[in-house]
Amino acid sequence: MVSDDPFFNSTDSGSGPGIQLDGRFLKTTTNKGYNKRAKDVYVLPLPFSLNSLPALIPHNPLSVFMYTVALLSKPLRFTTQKRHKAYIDSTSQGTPGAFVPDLQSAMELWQQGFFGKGTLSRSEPSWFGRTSRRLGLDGGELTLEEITEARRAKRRKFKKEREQQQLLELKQKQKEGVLNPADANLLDKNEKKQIEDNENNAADSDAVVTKVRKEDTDLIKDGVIEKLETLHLHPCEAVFLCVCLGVLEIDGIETIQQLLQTFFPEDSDWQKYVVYHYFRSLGWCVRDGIKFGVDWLIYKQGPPFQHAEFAVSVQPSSGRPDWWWLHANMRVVNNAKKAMTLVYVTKEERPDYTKISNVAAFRKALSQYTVKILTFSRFTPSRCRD
Amino acid sequence: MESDSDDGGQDWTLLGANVLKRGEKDHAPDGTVIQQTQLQKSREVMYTALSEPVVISEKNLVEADWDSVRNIGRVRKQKGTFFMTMGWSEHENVYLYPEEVIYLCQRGSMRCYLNNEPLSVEGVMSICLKYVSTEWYDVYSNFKKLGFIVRRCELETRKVSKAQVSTTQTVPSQKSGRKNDNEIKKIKNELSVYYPPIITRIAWFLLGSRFNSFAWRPSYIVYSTLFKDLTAVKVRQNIDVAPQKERFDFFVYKPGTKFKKSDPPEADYRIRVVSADQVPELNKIEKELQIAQKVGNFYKDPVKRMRLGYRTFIYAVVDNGVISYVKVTETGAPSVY
Amino acid sequence: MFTLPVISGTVYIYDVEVIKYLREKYNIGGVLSGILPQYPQQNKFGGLPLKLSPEEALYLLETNEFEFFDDTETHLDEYKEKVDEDKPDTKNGQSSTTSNNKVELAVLSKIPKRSSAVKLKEPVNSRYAVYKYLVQKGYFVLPGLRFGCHYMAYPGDIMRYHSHYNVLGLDYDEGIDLLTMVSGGRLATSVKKCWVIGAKNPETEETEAFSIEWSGFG
Amino acid sequence: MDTVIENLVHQQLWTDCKIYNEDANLIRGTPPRKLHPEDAQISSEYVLVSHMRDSVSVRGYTKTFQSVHDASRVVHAVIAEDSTIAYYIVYKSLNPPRRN
Repeated sequence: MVSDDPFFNSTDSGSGPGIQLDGRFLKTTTNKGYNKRAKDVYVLPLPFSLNSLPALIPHNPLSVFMYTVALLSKPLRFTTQKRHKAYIDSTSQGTPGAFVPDLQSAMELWQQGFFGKGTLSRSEPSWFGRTSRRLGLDGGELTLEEITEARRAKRRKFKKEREQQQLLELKQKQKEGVLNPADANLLDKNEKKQIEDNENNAADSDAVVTKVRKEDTDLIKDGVIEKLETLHLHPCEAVFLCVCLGVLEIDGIETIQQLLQTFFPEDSDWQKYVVYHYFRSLGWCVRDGIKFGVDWLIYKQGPPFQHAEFAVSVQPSSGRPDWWWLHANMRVVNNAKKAMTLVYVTKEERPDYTKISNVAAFRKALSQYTVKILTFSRFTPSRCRD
Repeated sequence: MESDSDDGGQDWTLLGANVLKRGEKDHAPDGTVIQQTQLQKSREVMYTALSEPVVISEKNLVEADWDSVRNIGRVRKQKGTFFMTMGWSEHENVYLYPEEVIYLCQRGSMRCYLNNEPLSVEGVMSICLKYVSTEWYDVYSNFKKLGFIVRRCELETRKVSKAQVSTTQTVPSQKSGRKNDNEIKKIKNELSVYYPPIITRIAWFLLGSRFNSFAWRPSYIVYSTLFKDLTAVKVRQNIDVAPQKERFDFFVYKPGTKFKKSDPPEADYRIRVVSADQVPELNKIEKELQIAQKVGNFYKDPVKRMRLGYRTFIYAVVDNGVISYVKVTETGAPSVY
Repeated sequence: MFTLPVISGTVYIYDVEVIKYLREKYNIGGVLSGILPQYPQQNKFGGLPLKLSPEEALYLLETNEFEFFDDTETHLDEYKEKVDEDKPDTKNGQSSTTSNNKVELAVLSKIPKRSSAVKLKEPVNSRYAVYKYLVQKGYFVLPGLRFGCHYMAYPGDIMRYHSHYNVLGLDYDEGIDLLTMVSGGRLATSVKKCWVIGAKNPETEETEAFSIEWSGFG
Repeated sequence: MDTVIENLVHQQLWTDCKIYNEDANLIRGTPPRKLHPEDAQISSEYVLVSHMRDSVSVRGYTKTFQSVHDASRVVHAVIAEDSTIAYYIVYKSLNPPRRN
């Protein structure tokens, strides 16, 4: 079931260490290796650096002295944080949020707390490397998308082989004269399909990766691929980075009020942010849940480390979802070993943005909101008898 | 595939064999004789099984009278093991709720009389289902068929408060009471509304407009401090209303439970029967949570702790005779740092 | 013409011949809600009576082949009459059954009196149109709550075939949240079914349906 | 729609993608492989674009299919707030699920 689910290749589960890869690819990223690498790359939980202390060696008095001095003086010294730059795309039809064009900034925001999403990738911005490799311009490590594609190709191959096997069996039956009408029908269909498949072989999946299209040549200018991809920040991510961490500047946005009006026009947008902020402030990693039909996915650390543990749907305090919807979601989410979680925001209206003139006011407004967290899971009496 | 194991379409040719074994189903009808024969065979087994008359020896038969004033059944003479877990005693009589009457009659274990005339199963249902809803009966009999002990909560109301107190004590943490207290405090912290320390609040007041982020300190040495400064939204605390007017519909006990009607143990599951149209509103759910089962949650791992939650109960959602059980758990997110 | 008993708006059928007829002629399976006395300790195989959903009952009503009567009234009347006949026995408290060693319990009541004005539970309007659409196309239809939909549609008898569709019955203009489409489509595809939304077009009175599956990319 | 075209071309590797009907939010383009295993060959497809905030209705789909009168299916692209695009295939009336 698990390996058969087409969605198990999605961002969330596919990128985790638990992915079931086929031998060849597995070697480059075994579970342990992947985790180790992940630990090296994704050191910071937020794009916010700490004041580090010198090493403490207890039996060396000098070290102890230096440590103490540092400990006492550091908190008083200012650490300036790197400020990333983003813009709002006013031309695209209503894609909310902000875009970070600078590749370095994009990588840092992704690696330090998993903010944003490559506009042409499933998560981490990897389009440039992927495309370069596809067009034979560069090498490097395989990306998530490529691994997934390889697995899908393998499954297609497996299916084709199985079809062939079925065909052989049917032919055998035909020889023995025990073919029933349905089988005969199937045999006919299969044979036709085989012929078609052979004809279409040129266009088949495995071939597609190496084919260069007109669309591709348009991209190459002076032998270099145009950098098409940017990092897209969800409105909630943008506000969190801007207001709470102060590490993001958005072109054309001067005040918090303006920011909130742009990004959270509806009560429901604000409610989503309340929940986002709740989990982020407790150190959890929060990412968009669209792949699972929910608002947020909650990770303990982040996508490279483990699967999301909770799939969160944000509900207004008067929310009454219907049971059908809830059951569909429970199944989707439980199949991926996540808990279906409804987070009720206990006050519905968004605050009056015109009164939020500074960070303190923003915090005050935010602390007026509380949440109630309920998980829903299917219970099967016959499996809970002892 | 998980999907078909409980979707209601059983292949009746498996009846009596190994019920757990799953039938091989086909993708779609293809007009072949083989499929037709197979289908006809399955159907015949079903029709035959349904047509078999319910026969029981007179010796084991329980008899009861329908009390059409109180709309309950009065047992004539207690027989067999049913009454260890069913019904209740009152003035030396044993009484049964309508769902219990239907269940025993459908099962072929009891005959019910109305004005001294024996009722057929159809007669029993036609009378009893006036006093309990079909959903109510479906849930009751579903658990009974699986061997669970099912009690209406109103029977056990007096015992509830006592049982609830004991939950916190039966938690398998015997190391030390002190640690236990700490853990409870920790959980309470997760639930309580966050009030930043006074110095922080003064700093925000003075510097709030000058520092353009929640990270107001000049620098941080550890992330936990930063996360603490980011905190603004908290879990709403439960308003613990004392009077327990609310009660669940059924208490359910696992099949092996040593059960005594006069002193029922803590139920394994608390069940509320609801119809399939909409999930109850939050304030209704919160009321249920107040009388829900408390969970002794002492996991260190934040994920495990959040998964297990603090209290839990079960909604039995009934959609035209198909029951879906949904476990609701209240929880809060512990800090990861 | 068949006459079917109704208790509190729900149709319960005790006659195996009727069950057979409904299944084989109308593709209506109902739900076996009772206990199979031969195997009382399981819930995979149900026993009599067979319970019909409001959709199924209304569909049968529309065929003009079925009539419905109030089962409770019938029974109460029947026993009232009996009591009137032999009053002295009332307080005796002893059964008047013959003391055979074995007794049959599931004796059906005598031919019931028809009471014409019996109220059936009504199905949700928008859903019923879609239910009818499926049944008329020859599908077996089961309630789909556990699978997150209104109906599950089987291409043939549910005891032999897997279901093909998870169906939602909507109003023609009823908006479905796209997140709902994501989970519905995703769920159906992962168990090799199609997610279907259907509604009756109020202008043409025709029911329209669309099947949705995950694309396999993206 | 530009977002979806860009995504189809550069992430999903479709070809010849262009706007087919601006008012109906429809794009036309050719995928790199067959969309359904039982297709005879790769053919050009219609892509309906919506945002996560929109909703679908049976009337809406009926309208969409009226704009692509010759087709029995449409690819539905849904743009999420985080700019993920999810693609679904919508068929007119009942379309049996894939066997494998």
